[in-house]
Amino acid sequence: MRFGLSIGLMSLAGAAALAFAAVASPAEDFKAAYAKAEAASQQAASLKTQWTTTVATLHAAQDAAKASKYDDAVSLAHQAEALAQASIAQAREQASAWKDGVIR
Amino acid sequence: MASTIRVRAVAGADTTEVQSLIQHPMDSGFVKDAAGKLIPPHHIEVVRFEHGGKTVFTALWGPAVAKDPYLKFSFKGAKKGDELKVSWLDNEGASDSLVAKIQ
Amino acid sequence: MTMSSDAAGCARRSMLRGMAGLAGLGLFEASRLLPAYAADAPDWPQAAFKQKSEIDALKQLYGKNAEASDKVTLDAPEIAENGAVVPIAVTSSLPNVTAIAVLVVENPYTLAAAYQIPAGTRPAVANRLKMAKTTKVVAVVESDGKLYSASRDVKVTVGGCGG
Amino acid sequence: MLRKVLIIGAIVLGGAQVACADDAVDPKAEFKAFRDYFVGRFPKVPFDDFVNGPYSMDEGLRKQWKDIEEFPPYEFAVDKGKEMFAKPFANGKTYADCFPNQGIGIRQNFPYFDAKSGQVITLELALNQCREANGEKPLDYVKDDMAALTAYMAFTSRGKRFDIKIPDDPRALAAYRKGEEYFYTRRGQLNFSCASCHVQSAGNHIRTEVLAPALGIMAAMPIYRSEWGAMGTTSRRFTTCNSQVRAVPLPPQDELYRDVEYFLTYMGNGLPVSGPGARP
Repeated sequence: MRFGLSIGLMSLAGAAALAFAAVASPAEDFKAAYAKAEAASQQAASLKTQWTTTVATLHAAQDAAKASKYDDAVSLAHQAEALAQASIAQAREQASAWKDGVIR
Repeated sequence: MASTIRVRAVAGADTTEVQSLIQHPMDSGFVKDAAGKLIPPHHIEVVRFEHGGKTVFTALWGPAVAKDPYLKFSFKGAKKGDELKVSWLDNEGASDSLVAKIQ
Repeated sequence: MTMSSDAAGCARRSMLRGMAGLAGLGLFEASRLLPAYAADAPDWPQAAFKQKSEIDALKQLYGKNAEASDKVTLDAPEIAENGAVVPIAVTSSLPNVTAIAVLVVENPYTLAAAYQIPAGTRPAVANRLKMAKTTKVVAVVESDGKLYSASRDVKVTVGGCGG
Repeated sequence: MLRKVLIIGAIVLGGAQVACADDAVDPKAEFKAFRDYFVGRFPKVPFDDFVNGPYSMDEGLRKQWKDIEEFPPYEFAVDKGKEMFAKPFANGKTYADCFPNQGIGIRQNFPYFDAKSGQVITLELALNQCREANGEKPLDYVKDDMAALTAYMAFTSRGKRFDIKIPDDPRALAAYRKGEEYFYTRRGQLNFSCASCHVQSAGNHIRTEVLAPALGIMAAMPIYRSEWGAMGTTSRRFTTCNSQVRAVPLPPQDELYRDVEYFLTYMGNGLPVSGPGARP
């Protein structure tokens, strides 16, 4: 009985979470997208390959979220992540490619 | 305090060539600061050069004169060792003056 | 390297000393310096410096208009390296020159600088001006009471009015 | 925006090539190749004129520069630096006590590799180390006082030829190599290296500006830039170069920046000190 109740509560909670996700997901979506973008940005910074545009786009994403414009905020977070990933790819490629430019 | 004015006055055969540089922001009134606020106009309006008690050159400047303004002109009648007096006054009432020896 | 200097903000801080100095020089009326806030210099032609066209500025400054003359030489770069500092020089072979003015036609205010040339001073001046954009620069010389001018287009891509 | 990002990413990856360069560090050979490259590419520019950057490449700019040099705006900085240099610290010592030859006429020997700390010491770093050793607070690296001090020290060294040494010390060679790598590494969203502008595009116009050749580019530091309306140090130039290509700059005097300065100044060995300079 007790067991059954807790299962029942769990499924209730699950249903509530689903309902919450369906209704209030933009904020959660933003949080997730922003966390991914920030992680990529931090990796770029640690590789000393951070782009100013990544930083600016992250800020813009936060500002949009503060203004409750979650669609914009999520899209900006995705952009920031893409920028950070591109800068990381740049650093990886340049780790050896820089030698091609050396005057010899 | 050190002067805001630098002068080089060199006597030649016929004329004395004067060059001066004045330390002044010459804010035009059209530039914004870091916070996005317009920096009010702050510029020198009058620069006067005097030799032997007589004004030999007067500059009247608006806000379009460049920062740390430069001037070059030449005049007759001075010789090496003479004094040249330079003074300026800006739109906020600030001013400075200097007496330089002609070389 | 004639004098030494301790830079920034000198202009403001030298105010009091400068006022005393000017009173001594007798260059400006002391009464004009008494107000604690900004006051234009007594002989500064404020109206002329507020005009937006070449003709109006000259009218305010000299009460007349100028005619082009090859006896006025305007030395200005074809392309300014930076609109914030454009070296411009004016000379003239005209007789009895009493004034020289430099105008930057499409600056917010057209008149940039006006110089008074007493007898014994050569009709020549070099200065550095700010230019907001590509425009015509006009040099005006007053000779025997008449105005003569020369002009030149100066290309500016890095403006002197940006923040 | 996203599409643009991905395109840039594609360019970055697409541009990847298999590294085939020789990994041995040979500063002497690289120095000669670097110099020959610029001298060969700009045969009309007298060698010593490379220190004048864009003004060695364009007549119109050169005339404006000559006009400005008649009474250059950096004179205020030189005078201020001279005063600062002479003024004793609270403990009675002066900057002169920290440097060989009392700090006069020594700009051409900076930066140098310090065997004791195993680091590259630039003039800016040495000045702040001097201050701190004498109980004074370090100065901001990018402008004002630091620019004034370095302007004065460069001024007393004008005409002396750069003589940067790379001692036979693996740490010095590593610093040189890291500086070289930084110089040639593409960075920022614009995907530019220092070399993209100052080697490949040297002498080309960006709007009205002419890109200075990398050879001799350190000789005029510090500089009064009309664009800044003020003086700036080598630190300021490096950080603004980074921002211009949309890369987040390193902290001023970061080890990597000092290594770049070491590499670049070494490449200009034999050229005269021309600083402080005036630039657009």
